[in-house]
Amino acid sequence: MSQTLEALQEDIAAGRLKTDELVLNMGPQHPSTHGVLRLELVLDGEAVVKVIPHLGYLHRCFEKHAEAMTYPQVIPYTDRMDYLAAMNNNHGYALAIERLMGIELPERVEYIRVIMAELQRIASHLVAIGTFGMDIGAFTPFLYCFRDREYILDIFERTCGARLLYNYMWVGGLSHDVHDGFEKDVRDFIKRFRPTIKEVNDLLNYNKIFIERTANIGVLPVDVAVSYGCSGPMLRGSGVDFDLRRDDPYSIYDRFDWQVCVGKGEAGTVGDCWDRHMVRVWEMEQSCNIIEQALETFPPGDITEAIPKRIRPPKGEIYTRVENPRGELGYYVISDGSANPFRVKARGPSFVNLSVIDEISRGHLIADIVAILGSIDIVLGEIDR
Amino acid sequence: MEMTILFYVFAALTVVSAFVVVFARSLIYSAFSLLFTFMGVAGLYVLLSADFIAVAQIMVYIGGILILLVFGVMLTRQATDVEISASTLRIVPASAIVWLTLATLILVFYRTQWTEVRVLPSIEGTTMELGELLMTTYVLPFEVAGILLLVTVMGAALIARRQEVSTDV
Amino acid sequence: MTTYFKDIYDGIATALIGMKVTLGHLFVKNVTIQYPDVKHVLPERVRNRLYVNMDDCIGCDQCAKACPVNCITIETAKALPDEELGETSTGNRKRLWVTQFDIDIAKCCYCGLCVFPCPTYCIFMTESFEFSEYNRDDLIYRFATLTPEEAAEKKANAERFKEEQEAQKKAALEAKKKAEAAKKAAEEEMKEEEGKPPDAGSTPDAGKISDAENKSE
Amino acid sequence: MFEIGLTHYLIVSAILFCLGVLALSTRRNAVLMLMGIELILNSANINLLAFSRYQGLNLHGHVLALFVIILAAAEAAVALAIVLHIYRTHHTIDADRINALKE
Amino acid sequence: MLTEFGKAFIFIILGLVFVALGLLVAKLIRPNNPTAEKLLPYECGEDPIGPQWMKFNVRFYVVALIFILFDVELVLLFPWAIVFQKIGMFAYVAGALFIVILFLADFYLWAKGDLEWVRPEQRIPRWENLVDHAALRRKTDANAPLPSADARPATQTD
Amino acid sequence: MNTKDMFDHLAALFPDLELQLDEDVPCIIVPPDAIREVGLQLRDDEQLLLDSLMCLSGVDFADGTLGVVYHLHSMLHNHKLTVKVVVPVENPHVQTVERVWRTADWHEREAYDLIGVIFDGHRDLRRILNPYDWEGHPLRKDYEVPEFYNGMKVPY
Amino acid sequence: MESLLQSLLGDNLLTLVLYCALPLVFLLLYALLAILGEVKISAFMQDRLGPMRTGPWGIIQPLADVLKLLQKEDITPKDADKFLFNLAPYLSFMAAYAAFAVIPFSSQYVGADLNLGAFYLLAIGSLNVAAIMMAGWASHNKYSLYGAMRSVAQIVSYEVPAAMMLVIVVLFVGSLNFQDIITAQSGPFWNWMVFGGPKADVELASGEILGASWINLIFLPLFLASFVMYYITGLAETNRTPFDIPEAESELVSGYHTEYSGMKFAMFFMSEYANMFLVSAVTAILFFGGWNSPFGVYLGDMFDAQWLVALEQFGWLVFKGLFFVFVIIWLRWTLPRLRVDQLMYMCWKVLIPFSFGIALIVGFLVVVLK
Amino acid sequence: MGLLDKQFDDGNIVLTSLEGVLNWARLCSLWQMSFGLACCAIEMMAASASHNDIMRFGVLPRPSPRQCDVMIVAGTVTLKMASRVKRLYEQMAEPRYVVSMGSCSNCGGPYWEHGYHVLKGVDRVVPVDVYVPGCPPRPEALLEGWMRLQEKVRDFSLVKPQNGKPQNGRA
Ligand code: SF4
Ligand code: SF4
Ligand code: SF4
Repeated sequence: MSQTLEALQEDIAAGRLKTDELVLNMGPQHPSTHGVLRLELVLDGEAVVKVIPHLGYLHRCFEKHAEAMTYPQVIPYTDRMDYLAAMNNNHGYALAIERLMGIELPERVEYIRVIMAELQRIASHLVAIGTFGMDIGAFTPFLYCFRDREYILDIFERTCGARLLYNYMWVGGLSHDVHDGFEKDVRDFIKRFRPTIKEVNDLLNYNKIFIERTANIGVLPVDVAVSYGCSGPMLRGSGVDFDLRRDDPYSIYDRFDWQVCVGKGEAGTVGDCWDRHMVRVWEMEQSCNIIEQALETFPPGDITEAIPKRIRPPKGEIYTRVENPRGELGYYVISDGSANPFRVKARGPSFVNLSVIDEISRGHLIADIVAILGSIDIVLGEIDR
Repeated sequence: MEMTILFYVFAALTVVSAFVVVFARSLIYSAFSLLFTFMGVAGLYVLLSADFIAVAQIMVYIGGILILLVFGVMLTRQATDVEISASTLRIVPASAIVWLTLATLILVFYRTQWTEVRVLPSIEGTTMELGELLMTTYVLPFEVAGILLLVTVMGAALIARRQEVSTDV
Repeated sequence: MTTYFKDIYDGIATALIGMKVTLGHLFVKNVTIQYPDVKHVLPERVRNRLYVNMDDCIGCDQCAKACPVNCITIETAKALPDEELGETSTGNRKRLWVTQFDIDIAKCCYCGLCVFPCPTYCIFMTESFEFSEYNRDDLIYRFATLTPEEAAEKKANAERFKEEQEAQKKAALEAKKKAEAAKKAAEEEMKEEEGKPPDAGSTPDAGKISDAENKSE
Repeated sequence: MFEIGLTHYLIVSAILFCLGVLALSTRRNAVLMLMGIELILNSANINLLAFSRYQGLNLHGHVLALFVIILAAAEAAVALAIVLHIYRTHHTIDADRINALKE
Repeated sequence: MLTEFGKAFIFIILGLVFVALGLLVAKLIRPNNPTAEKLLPYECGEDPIGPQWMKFNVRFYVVALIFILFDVELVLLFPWAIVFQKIGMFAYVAGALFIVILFLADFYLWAKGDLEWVRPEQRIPRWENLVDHAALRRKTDANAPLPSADARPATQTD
Repeated sequence: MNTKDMFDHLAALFPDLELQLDEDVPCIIVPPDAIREVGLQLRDDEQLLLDSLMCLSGVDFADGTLGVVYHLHSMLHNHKLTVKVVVPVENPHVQTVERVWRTADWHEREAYDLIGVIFDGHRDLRRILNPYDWEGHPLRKDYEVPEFYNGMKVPY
Repeated sequence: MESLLQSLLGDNLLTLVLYCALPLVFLLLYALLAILGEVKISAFMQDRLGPMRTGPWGIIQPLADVLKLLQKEDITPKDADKFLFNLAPYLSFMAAYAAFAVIPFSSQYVGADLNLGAFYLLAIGSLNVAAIMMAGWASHNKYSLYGAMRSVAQIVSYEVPAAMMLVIVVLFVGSLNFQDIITAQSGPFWNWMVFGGPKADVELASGEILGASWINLIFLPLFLASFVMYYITGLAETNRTPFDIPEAESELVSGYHTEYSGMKFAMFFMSEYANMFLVSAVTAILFFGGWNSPFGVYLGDMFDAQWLVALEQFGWLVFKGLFFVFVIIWLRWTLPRLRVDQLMYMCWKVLIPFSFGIALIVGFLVVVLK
Repeated sequence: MGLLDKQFDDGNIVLTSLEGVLNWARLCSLWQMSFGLACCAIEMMAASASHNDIMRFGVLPRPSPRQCDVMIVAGTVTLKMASRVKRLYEQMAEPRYVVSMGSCSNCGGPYWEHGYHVLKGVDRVVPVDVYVPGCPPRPEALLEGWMRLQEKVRDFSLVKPQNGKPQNGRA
């Protein structure tokens, strides 16, 4: 919960705030705010009394752009929302429009989408894990994570030509079929990648210092998480067994056998930073499982057959959500029957997850704020849109 | 010869920085110039062949007391007392008395015929002998000092703790 | 008490495990690609700087319409009936002079949306990504092959032709009222093909014309 | 003046002592007063060591000086703890103001 | 010649001279172009809020306070350490006593919590509503019966 | 439960309120000054238990009305509901649900920032994405981009 | 060494200054090497290459860095306390360099052969504390001040266990002089402190080694533990990972030197690296026999060339020192960092009690066994 | 007034070789301010990660602008952020350089038309030395831009320019 200045003054008047408290700025240029977030920390000594997030330093007017574009043209902009998980963003948007238009997708498209989405999830989690380690002061795991992420990007690049922002999943299909040797590339990657998980576990996740820094920090109880609408690893870290891929199934996730990872409080309390972090680590393995299963039954086919010539959804509205690496990404699309969407609202998981930071960081030290922020794993592009 | 020069260097360092300590406008300047006073005094100790005491001086005064003083200055700093309020009223009589004392002292020192018994400490340095003295003649004070410090730790911690309880909650 | 010692033990043990990992990497071959000397092999689908093969461009403006960022500016002038522009390699007949074809590569978001609708496959993404500039204006790529004078001329021609036709039309209108409806429809069709009417206000920047050629090595 | 003798040290220590006293008597900031005390203790130590060097006090002077240092540290610790205490309760460490507050 | 301390003194002077030289050379080369904005304190690009002065964390102070006493004790331990072999058991006992006293001091501080960093009570936020958390956690077990209504926590509205 | 059932349930609970059911979308339309009451009921009712507000969006319907759309979900029952509030553009006051679902706090700030819906009772209704001194509500259909902001030219 | 210089230049002040400036030369070279080492080692540990384009394999990168820093503008922020802001780097480097006075680089070279070398080292370290405080205060920046306070509290706290480790070694050797401490460990490497201290001179063939060494076997774990602890305190005193919270990028931007730029920053940088070597060298001196060759013999002895012996000894010390510097770097790129309260916990509740315990035991054993 | 503040009317051998050495040192040790704004920042990170390793060029990321030489503006500069970018630039010690990475900071990129809250090019607030195109530029593209910047630094001259072009590295 953020507070206005008046509220602060109110607090002072009520004696809750001692006048000699200090306001420290973290960001917008700060190594650990993961971009251009600004946190105003009200400190008492080293302890945090209040965290006041200031957003909008990366407000790029996505929703305005969406209204000015035709339906396919919006897709590159969805890429740029959560730029660490561009595939998943595409996926959600394409899904929304497809549902609005009632398009049935070919099998192969669904398979490719799932594989790509899961690869992207791994890539995104790798960044999250690496930067979290960096926040705690370990630089090396970050580079190991980035190294492996690079292999995923190579696969993406071979398939669709771009490294970061793909514009790959189109309404009704994909921009390209996968490249030759895709299956082998992915298998190779997974083979190469599994040991890295162990390595990062050794180097970082089970390191005593790391555990000390993250266990019992920023505990997010279930009720708060639900009320704040937290989702993804944030919610699962608190022990809630909820994953949209299973509980609100889309695409073909219901065909695969995998597990929803939840925080168990192994190192401290359920819902602390360590749990959130580890949920990501475990999810990477689950993603590998999904990908492997998908590759087993990878069907042939044409990926462009369902792409409509003209994309003009009928008048109507829809809210679809998909499980992004960061949580529930929802698109609320209103169509007025024209070629441009009437309104697109994106409900970004980071936006919602970040709103809880004030609740869970009070009473912690500055160093813990860094840990908490890192464990929320925000992407500013999606928060500010 | 070198001794003479060094003596004047250290003496000057000591006296000048001590002046700054007393007359500096800002408290933090006083505190930091105390650093140089202590260093000068340590230098004088060395010239007096008290090597152990000199090093102890640096360690305790600079490493400990000075830091504590600086922390104290920071802790109690308020927007208003960057400039220290010195009651001007008192300066005149006080300094008059002090300067008078100083003059008297210096006069006395000059007048006194000191019989200089120069006992140069051994080349080995003083630490060994000091240790022996501590372990023999002064063993009781040595232990008492230990107890004293224990009590001080307890006392200081107690005072510091108590006020925390009284104001923080 | 046991936790106290266990914590100390864990601290030391896990630190040693970590040290083992990093020490091991000291002897692992590094993955660095030494960029200017060694280059990453780019896959064929790679999406970097756009290139337009002007020989094939029919000036249909499809690419500019598809572009979400509007960074393609195309201006065309209708060719005179007696001018033969030739055919594209895909066999489409060219009917328009492309007087201006600018891509502001600085604005482009490399989405590739412009590539798909092109009927002659003449706009495509190349492998070249190394084109940093000291000056932002150098990032505007002008693909039109005509010199400014030529372009002006073509435009004037088209203008004149249009006027003539208009005049003809008027005359015809007066003369033949019968076929009015049919003729008008035909006329309309013509206009539509013409695309945007040429904007006389903007003339292409002189001296930049051949840049695009020079740059795409 | 070239041969440095006892007198020189004594004079330095006298000046230091007087400056300490001056700090004590004119400045009313508790921390600064503490600094004054440190100056005085230092001057005393100079004397002790000077005497042990020139007056045959020998290493006993050193031991004494050592204890003085110890005492100074203990004194500083306690005094600053008290200063802290006063500051937290009175929000000032000006001796005059504290007196005024007491009344 | 100077004593060994004299040499140490030369080291000190040399250290100063080196810095002075370095800065001098830099001064000869470097540009100097202060502007108002450049001279503002750095605060992540924001306008500095409030006083640059912060409330000082008392814990640092207490640490210094405790340290100074340990420091002094260490000063006393050094002479002891070099002579005790000469004197033997008696000296050992004297010194050991001293160390034990130190031990006690440390232990006292430990027991009394003076060494704990001030960590204000970590407030675990609560936002009660009717969600049954236990059920949420057990959700995978589809057959688990929902808890009855009265088992739920009280509603908090505002 | 589908939307129809929920509507019936709510209509029975709040006979005084003019709840409407929009069969097309489908959603329940709630008067702006009752949303909080209804929201509490939606959240806490045994059968509804819509404890999670997935999304709250402000919409400019371009016909002189603004709307706020609430997408609700129940973690336990795993059902969803869409609730709408429609207000005239001249007087865009809606009750806040910030204290019903905490996540509404930022969402409402965003709707206020971009669309200009004013949420009565919100404790901290500031702009969230645009700078605090920004003028206008950019997602209104009639929004015009300012020429300058703080001395910086805005258009290209 | 001194006599050599004297014979060359005569017995005057210049000789002495030159004599004292030798470590400065070494320090400069070392700093260049260490900076390069830091980036290169970290790079290799992370599957990278590190600087490659400045000279072959980037070996003159540090030189370029230094030259670049010379050209950087020197900013003194408006609100900063100009005098103290400028003074702090002087003090910081001075403290670092003054400590080098007592480091014996060989049996024939030690800057100032103080009888209370170990004690002097501790004391001079506190000047650094004052410098950091000064820098933090004078910068008038929140991050700086926070960084400085943390740094000071950290260094000051860890001084206690560090001093206790010194006391332990001194207890055993009975002298504060570093040369004495090293000489006591002379002979092959099993005489080093970390392996339980000097063994009685037993002929290898006589089979009495075991008999004479059981004492050392008792000491071995004690000294091993003290070595580890001393090294940990050393890390803390140099603000290196995992104790780098004063400079923690992710929290405090760059700690007390946030506002420093150009050459002044370089000076802090230098003194940090100097302190790193200092800690490593002292570790080597206290526990790893200082300049003693691990084999107990010197090439120079064979040729009867004292200068060669001196050089060898210098080489061994530097080698050992650099090895420990390497370990510091290695640790830095391996471990995450502790939080400020955990740091204090570690110091006051782990290291200090342990060090007291070890001191008591070692003292007892020394009295009983020797 | 240091040497770098001065401008000489004509150079001599000493000056040019000194200048050469100084320029070399500067270009080999361009320390980067770790400062990412948006998607491009990820590619900037990728450029310093193992595969591309920008450190090969002697780049060291420093968190404080006081110790940096180059600011890489990687990402979308919004109006809210623009003043901060400007301030950070101002707070860097001279000589300082700016690399604009990606379409957004070059000219607003994909947001140039409808982005009411996007600054259309960072060159409106700070002087840019090198524009790296791309959205996002590949890490290699950033490296190439970096080399262009190095060339620019190499050409810096203490001798008064004849053609009146402004000197780089100065505001
Ligand atoms: S790649 Fe995308 S942004 Fe670039 S010109 Fe083509 S359509 Fe436009
Ligand atoms: S779509 Fe192709 S042919 Fe048409 S204008 Fe563009 S480049 Fe030319
Ligand atoms: S240029 Fe492209 S990749 Fe870079 S910040 Fe802008 S939108 Fe993102």
